[in-house]
Amino acid sequence: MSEALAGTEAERAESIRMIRDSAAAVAPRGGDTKRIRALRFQDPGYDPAVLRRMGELGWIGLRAPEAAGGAGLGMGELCALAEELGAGLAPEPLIPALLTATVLARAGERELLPRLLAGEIYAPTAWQERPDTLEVPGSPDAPRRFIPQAAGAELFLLPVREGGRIALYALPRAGADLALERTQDGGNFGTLRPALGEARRVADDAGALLAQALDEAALATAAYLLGVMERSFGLALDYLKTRQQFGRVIGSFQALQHRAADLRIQLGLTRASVESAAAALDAGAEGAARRAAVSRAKARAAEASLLVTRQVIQLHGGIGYTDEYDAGLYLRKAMVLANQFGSAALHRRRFLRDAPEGDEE
Amino acid sequence: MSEALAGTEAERAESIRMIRDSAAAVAPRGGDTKRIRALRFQDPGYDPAVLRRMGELGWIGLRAPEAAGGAGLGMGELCALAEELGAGLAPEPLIPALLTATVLARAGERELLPRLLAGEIYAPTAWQERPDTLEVPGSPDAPRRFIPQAAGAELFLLPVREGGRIALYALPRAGADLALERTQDGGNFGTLRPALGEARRVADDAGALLAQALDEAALATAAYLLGVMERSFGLALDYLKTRQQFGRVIGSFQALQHRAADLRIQLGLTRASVESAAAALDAGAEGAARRAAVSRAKARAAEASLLVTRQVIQLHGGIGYTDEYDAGLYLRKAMVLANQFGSAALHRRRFLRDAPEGDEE
Amino acid sequence: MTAAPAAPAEPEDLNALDDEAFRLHVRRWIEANYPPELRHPPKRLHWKDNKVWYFKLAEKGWLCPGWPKEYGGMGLSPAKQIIFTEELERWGCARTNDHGIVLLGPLIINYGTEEQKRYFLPKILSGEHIWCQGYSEPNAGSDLASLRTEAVEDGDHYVVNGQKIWTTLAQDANWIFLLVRTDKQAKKQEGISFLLVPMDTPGITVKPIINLELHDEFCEVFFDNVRVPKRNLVGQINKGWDMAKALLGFERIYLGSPRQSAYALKGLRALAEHMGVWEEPEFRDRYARLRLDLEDLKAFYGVYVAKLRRGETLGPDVSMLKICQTELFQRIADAMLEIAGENAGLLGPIEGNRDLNPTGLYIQARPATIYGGSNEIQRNIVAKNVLGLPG
Amino acid sequence: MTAAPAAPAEPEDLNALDDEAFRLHVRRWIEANYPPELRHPPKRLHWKDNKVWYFKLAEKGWLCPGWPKEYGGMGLSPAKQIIFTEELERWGCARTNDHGIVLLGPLIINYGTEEQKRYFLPKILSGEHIWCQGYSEPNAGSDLASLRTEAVEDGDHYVVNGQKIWTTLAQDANWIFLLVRTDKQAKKQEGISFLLVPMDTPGITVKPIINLELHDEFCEVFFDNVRVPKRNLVGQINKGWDMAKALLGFERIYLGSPRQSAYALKGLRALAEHMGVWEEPEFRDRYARLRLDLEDLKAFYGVYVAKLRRGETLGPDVSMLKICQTELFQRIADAMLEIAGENAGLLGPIEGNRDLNPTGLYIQARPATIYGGSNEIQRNIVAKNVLGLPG
Repeated sequence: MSEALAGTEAERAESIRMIRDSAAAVAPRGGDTKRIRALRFQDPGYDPAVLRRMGELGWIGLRAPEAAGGAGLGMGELCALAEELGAGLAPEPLIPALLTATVLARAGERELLPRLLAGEIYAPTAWQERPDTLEVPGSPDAPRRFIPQAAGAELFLLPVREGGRIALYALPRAGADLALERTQDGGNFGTLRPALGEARRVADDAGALLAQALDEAALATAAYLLGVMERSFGLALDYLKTRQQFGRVIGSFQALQHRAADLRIQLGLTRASVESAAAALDAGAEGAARRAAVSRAKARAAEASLLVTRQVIQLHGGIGYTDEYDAGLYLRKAMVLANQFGSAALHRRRFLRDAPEGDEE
Repeated sequence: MSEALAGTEAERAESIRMIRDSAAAVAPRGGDTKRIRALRFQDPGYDPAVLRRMGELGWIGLRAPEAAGGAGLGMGELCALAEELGAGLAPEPLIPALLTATVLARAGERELLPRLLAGEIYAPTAWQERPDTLEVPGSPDAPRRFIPQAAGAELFLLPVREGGRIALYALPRAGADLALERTQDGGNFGTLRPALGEARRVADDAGALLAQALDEAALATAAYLLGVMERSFGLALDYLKTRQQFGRVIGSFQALQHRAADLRIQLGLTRASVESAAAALDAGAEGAARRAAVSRAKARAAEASLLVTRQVIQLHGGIGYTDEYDAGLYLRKAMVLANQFGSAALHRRRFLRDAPEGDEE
Repeated sequence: MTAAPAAPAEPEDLNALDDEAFRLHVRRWIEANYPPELRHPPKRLHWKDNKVWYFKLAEKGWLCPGWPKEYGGMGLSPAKQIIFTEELERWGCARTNDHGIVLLGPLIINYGTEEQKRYFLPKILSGEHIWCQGYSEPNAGSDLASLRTEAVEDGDHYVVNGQKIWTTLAQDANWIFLLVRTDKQAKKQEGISFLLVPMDTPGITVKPIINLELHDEFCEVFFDNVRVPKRNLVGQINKGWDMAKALLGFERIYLGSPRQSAYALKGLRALAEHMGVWEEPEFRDRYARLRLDLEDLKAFYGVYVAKLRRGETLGPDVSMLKICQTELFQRIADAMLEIAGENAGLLGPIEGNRDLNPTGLYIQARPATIYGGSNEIQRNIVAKNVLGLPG
Repeated sequence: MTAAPAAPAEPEDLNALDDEAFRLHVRRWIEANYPPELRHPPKRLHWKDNKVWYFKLAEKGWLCPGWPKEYGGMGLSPAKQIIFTEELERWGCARTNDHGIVLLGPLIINYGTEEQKRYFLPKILSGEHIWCQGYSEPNAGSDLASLRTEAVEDGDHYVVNGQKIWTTLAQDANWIFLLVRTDKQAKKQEGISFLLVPMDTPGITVKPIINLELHDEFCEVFFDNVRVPKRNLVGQINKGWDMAKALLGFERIYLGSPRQSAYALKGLRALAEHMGVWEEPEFRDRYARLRLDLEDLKAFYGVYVAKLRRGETLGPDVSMLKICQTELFQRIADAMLEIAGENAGLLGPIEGNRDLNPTGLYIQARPATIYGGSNEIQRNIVAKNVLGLPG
């Protein structure tokens, strides 16, 4: 997983272009907010048929090795896909589904995997015991929190520390002690009180695999946020070009122009950050360098996406504050994802710890 | 010193107005940069005759009790005076001279005091052993640093810890081990290696008085910076109203208008902060509340003065970067004073430690 | 300031009390009478929920602090009005449906006919008339020159056609006061008049707008050949905007009141403690900056309060307060979101605890820089009317 | 990247080396040949101080990386030119008096006559002609439309009158290339021509400007009836600005090079260690933000380098790099000043240590957002030419 992907620069670029094209078919860029709105604030918060379609397209297995039935593609492809889904605000929990599938595939599990890859079963990994962390204590009985779109889960993957290792258990939703809370974007978080008696062990030693996959999920989330920012900004740009005030198009006011320029710069920095981090991982970066690349991108995307989505409200004025207008959908999505898989503060700290210092970094 | 000043609100306002008027005669607001320039980068860095004139006007003894030959005025008056001097960029070390005079007057010293109050002798207090501190360790032999305009000193007041107390010694300049460094504003800092053999003890237990006077100096410095900011901003405002580009007065460009508005807000906040702190001290605030008020004002003035003076350079474009133009004089003065008597970071920390929390603060 | 001692008798003249005594007197009554379950409502309350408080105030005679006594108001000085408001804010009292009290009442008192005064003022005091304000339009938010809703003379009526938007709590109101265009030839803010219209007049449609708080605080109001008797015109024809503007001045200082930011900062502290970052030095530095900003905002606000106390009128520089206050409020809310971890995605408060509601506050803070004249407009005002920069 | 191994023979074609090999090759030579006492000069050097380096580059044949080989240049690809520049910056090499190399040479190569090429190019390569650039004027900084220095025909000469400003190192130069107005009727950037003028022509006066670094890097140059032979016109008359602009494009990426900020960040770290705040969490969070900004700037810069490498031309969006780089540089310098305590007031470095020079850097950082097109102008460009906003 930390080995460099094969292929020339041009071949990689073509592969990434293809994944973007296929994404557009399922989640058109900002084009289907009617679907998004129809799914909000009711269970499961997304369309299971669309998640299955994502499975059919090979997206859930995008990072799983080909030998395990996955596509064996790189972070470049995953980030491109996540960005497109973000631009389309797709509420389907692709990143959590992919996290579970990737870990199981790399751990050699083959029994559940086919149905997970196909999107037939949504099985989020219930790893998180407190907010704003990337660590997996694996306590046998601590509640697992912030499980994305848990209302649609059929199964939970449960990491449990056994001796020095993290084992993985599969726990069926049925009968599980699960509490749901609504999220700003209309989806939900689950809190699961584990009951290992009902669970089945599916992997013995997956701690390192899980840590690695969590980092990949963090980077994919950064890419998703990049898509969110871009469409949100696009909305504002359209508005600036059409809305009239004081007899002029408001986009001709220099103060708004400069603010728009600053937001555009944040988009440029975020894209450069995410894409260079993905390229570093695909080039085989390991250990501290890998973590630093991910943290850099996630820290940027978290801050920039909140900044851009809220500035977009401001650039719209009153209408931006109505629920009917789409600007709020992007704001809410950024609120849900900015701190998922680590807040900007967490990633800044981790970056400073892990990033190499000096002239040649 | 921590007792409330007498007088109604209107009487205080009138007293403050009078001190402003008398200041204008000695240091006209931004009106005499020729004098300022002539004194730069040569010793002693200011005009001793002007310091004597300040003494004659009662400014050095402004905070000294009337019984000691001082004026016994409040921090409101001192801040108004310091603000005017800042607006006029006066290089004379009034605040350090006043610091020494105030401490000695309050400590009951009467021998040196008359000449200090008259401005005949400049005797800065050499209290500082490391950068960015308000603490007075009083080590007998540690070098005393950052002594303002030390090139003009005839005498140094030296705090020395003896047992649990801070005693004060007067050390003649002649023969003292003094090194001078030029400062950005054309003045100088001295580093003094104390030699107590040459010194004479002038007070026994002045630790608390000194701490209190250092706080007053910090607040006066904030007021001086307020004056610096105001004149600097005034320069930019004039420029914005006259300079043409692209066939328009540049002050009509909205991005510059909004930036000017933001700087004006910083001026408003700084003035409110300094004046309310002075009023709190004059109303008898003590201990933690007194320190918090001072720290609030100094933190604001330090940050805002650096921000304003550098933004003023930017608003001018190329000409702002020439030494011939006055904008640089304000920038350099802010550089010298922003961190004197504590940086913004130091004062933020102290504020958080000392300020009361809660609804009624 | 200490806790209030036992209640003395109601003083004859509240204006005669010194400020501290007045403050304590008001505080005591509010604490004793305000419905506890309505403290710090996360959203603007509808009439059905806040009328109990409206009637309590009315019964006490404290509904209209700014109105002269002869019209049933408290006749308070501006300084005392500010204290009164500060005390309401301090206790987290809900705003009532107060457009009749704050805006229409003073307008009628200043510009209305005797008949209008006699008819309308008592009905505001009794709660019989609940007013809403029809100023903003879809293409005239911060730009009144573009006002398009028009009133055309037809005998002893005006016929009104057009649309208003951002009409606060229009669904609760039974009357609306309107700015309408009565002269299409006039330029800029000229040719605008001030009309009073019962909401049950045929041709009026109210459509609530769901905002980002998922709340229907604002409405669109449509006018389709709505006939309004000419006697419902207030003041001179074509001078409506001048009157309306004259009354906005005093309102502006409220938009700069530090109380909203102070409340938010308490929330930030509570959240930081909950999240376990309260003792972290990175957080403390950020918190210190926000607290210092708040304290300086209080001092800055104090400058304007002192002006009012001295009987001075407030100039355009009061716009600076609004900018400071609203942007500080947002920065505090932003900080809350950033330290909240995954809770930043919750629709409701953390663990159902209303004091731990980062997302509610984050969303609530958004419009602060938009309403009451956007901060872009406020900065234009500072640049042009305070700094004298050209057009 | 690792240290350079033992030096191989000079390769025939530097363009044929892969990027890494090229970089190491250049680095090795620079490290072996650059005068150590000139590393990271705090101010722009004058000719008397930097000519030793100019001649070393000339002797090696590396003076003009971008010129075609046939004219004595290195003929490097854009990608390799960037690496070459990065290596110079990495080692802290002083900029030479390079206006002839960077700006005039390419202009003559593209637009000059054969005679001009034969006469001027060799004299740049030999160091005989040291050029300065006369574009800016007191009332035409970022606004070339207002250019007023005029050239009037008089037989086979032009007669030049007017004034240039911000002319870098004019006191060191013996030639100046000028933009002059040759058609007063023409609008905007039309009617401007490009002239080459020996500095010793009668009527030219050079007046150095002392800047805030107390350094005379820039000059004013006055022209009083200066007679210039017509053969010194480059390109078509009245088309001077088009030519000059065409050459600015490639320069713009250098203004966005992260090296300046990287160097400043090292200085911040050294200062933080000296001041004892390096381990303080408040400082570390701030430092982490600046480092992340730097790393993302590097990635952003990499996007544009990759474009050049693919042979694409850079659009107006490269303005974003300049904004990012210069403002990051300033934020780092600001942070240095803020943690420096009273040292923030020193005229020189702390304890004479050139690596601890917060005030030098703070002042040096000021013009970064002004020169090369102020950041206000850059934001206008982004708004209009990248985002397509009107007006």
